[in-house]
Amino acid sequence: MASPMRIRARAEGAVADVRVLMAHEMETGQRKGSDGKVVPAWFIQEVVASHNGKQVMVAQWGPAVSKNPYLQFKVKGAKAGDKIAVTWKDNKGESRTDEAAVA
Amino acid sequence: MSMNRREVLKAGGGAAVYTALASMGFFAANPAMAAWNKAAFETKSIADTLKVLGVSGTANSADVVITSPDIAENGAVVPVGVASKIAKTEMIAVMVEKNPSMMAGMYEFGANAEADISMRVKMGQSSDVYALVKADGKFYMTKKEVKVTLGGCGG
Amino acid sequence: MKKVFITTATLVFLAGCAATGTDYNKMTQDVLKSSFESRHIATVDRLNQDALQAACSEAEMTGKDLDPALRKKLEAAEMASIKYPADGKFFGDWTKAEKTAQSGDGHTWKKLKDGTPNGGNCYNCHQITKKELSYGNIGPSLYQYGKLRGSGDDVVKYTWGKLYNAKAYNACSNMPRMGHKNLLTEQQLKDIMAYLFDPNSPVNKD
Amino acid sequence: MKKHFLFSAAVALCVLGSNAAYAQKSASEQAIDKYRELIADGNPAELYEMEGEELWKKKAGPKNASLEKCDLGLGAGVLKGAYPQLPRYFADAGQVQDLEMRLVHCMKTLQGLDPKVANYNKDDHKKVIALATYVVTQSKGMPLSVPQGHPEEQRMYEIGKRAFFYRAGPMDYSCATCHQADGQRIRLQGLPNLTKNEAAGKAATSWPAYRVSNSQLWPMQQRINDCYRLQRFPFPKFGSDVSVALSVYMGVNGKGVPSQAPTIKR
Repeated sequence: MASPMRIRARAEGAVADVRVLMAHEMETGQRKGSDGKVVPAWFIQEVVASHNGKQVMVAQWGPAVSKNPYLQFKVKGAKAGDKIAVTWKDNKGESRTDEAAVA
Repeated sequence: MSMNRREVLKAGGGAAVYTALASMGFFAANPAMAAWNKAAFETKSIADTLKVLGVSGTANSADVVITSPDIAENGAVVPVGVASKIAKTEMIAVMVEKNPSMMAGMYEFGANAEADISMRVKMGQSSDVYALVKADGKFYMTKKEVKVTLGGCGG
Repeated sequence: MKKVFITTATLVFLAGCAATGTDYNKMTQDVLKSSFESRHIATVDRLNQDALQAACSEAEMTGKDLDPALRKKLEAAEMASIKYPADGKFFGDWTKAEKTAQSGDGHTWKKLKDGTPNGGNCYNCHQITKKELSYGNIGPSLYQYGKLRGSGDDVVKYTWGKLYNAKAYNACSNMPRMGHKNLLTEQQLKDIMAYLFDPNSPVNKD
Repeated sequence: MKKHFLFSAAVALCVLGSNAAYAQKSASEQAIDKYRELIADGNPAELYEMEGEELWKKKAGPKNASLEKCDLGLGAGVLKGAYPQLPRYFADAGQVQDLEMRLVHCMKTLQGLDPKVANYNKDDHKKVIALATYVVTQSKGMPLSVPQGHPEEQRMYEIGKRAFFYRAGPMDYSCATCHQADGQRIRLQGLPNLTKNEAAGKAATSWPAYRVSNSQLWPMQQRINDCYRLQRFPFPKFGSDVSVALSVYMGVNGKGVPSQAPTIKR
């Protein structure tokens, strides 16, 4: 099962700054393992962010995103206590959703 | 805890956004299929990528800013931020010219998001990093060189 | 501020000396023996110091210079170890040297893939070419080595000796004894010599 | 608290002011500093910290117990301030233990587990790293104060100092080869002078650190282990006395420096 994300959201005036850390291998599919075989590609392809249930951003990622991805984005009009939710889905169909309150 | 994509879309009331995005050509038209734009992640040159995304021409803009180090100590983690001050920015794409899969990420923004993201990408070698921005139907592009060095000891 | 640091360091050393130093040395030996295990070619006998390693460890820990007579003796022994090329040719192929200079492979816990040569670790400590920005500074810059020094017989012979066994010239040098300890092959040393002296190599040309 | 921060700021200024190498930083070094600044936020170590908290609080093992009663030196279950006072002598174990060893000790005694920690960054060792990350996070900013009251602690310091300067192996390297002078680098990697207070303290409290070069979180023992690999020494076993002795040496040299771990590094 996928590990939880770390989401920190902080209101700075009228905008909330959101920083997300995700636990994921992000295998490119081009690397050889210790057994000499190519490690199959395994990476997050989509990230969806929402604010109080309303989508604010949808991202598509390729295998070039670093392992244990870090993402920062900004949400307009988000106040302290508002809910920021992030969902990722990888190329194996696995997904994970976590939520945090704006501080 | 984990939800599949469709549930999220339902829960978030995002179906309309999704359809809108699909019509923009960034997602596959068939919602039953993965929305991931495979073709855009398989291109081998900037020109090809623009073609796949249906971009006919781009303008330069000082309002698109790439934040990244001039030298990355390690290619496995290169911080790249892109911010667009152009009004009605709908999309930012981050590309690393010399990567085997040059498209690193594409971000679509709703009206309640600022066009300002940061991410971390892998870079196999020193390369130009491109930011492609779509705002009010027009495309803008800018680039910045990032040198990748070998960091520390051998062994 | 600097002064404060020096004082602290001195006190630390004095405290160490005041205690029964020999006992601690013995204890250290015992701790080292119980702490390590052999892996591949890096076997536990590597923990055994030769006379030079022991003398330099002691000098560095106490902050006292080597006794001049001991230094002379140690350096003479190292000098005697230097083997000059049997065919009298000091210079190999400079185009092969960059790879050796970049690489830090070898001599450790894992077997290298067949055909992978040991690396020289040169850039870890030295600036060598203008192009490689990622270089260390523990050793002096070698950029424009031949251009600055010429290629007279003396400097060529000295440079070979320095690569082969740097301790012959400075007993407690930080530089490994590349030839004497079989860290690099004679051919690799020759290639590096060419790199340092050839006017067309990036060391001198760029 | 305020006073404390003012003091560290003053120390930092003095160090910068007296360090000639700083003024001479090349464009490359400055660019690398910028890189480090950019990656400093969003340290994936935080993911391990969350995992470590779960492992700390979750009942496990034949004894079906959590680690919440683990005594890290300040009493059962006391986390805050424990890490900057490690390694220390533990009477119940009869030896000086660092954080990683102590966690294994608690897993054995409290939970009845026999964690397999011989393979660094694999199997159970990963759990130890997650736990260590959780523990160190509770002491961020607290001054390093490795105890020297017990004779065993003093003995480990003396052995650590000798091990630090011990040259051996085919390359004649000791720890001191890289870490006894100011302003030295391997490639572009700055090498802390571990004989000096500020640098030793920072180094002693930097681990676990997330290494971007291999996407692994490394605890102190693994850092020391890799130094020995590069020195071309044989392999230091998990929980080896040499590792603990070097940690004590660094920790005592770095007295008073605020704890930084977990950090992110090249």
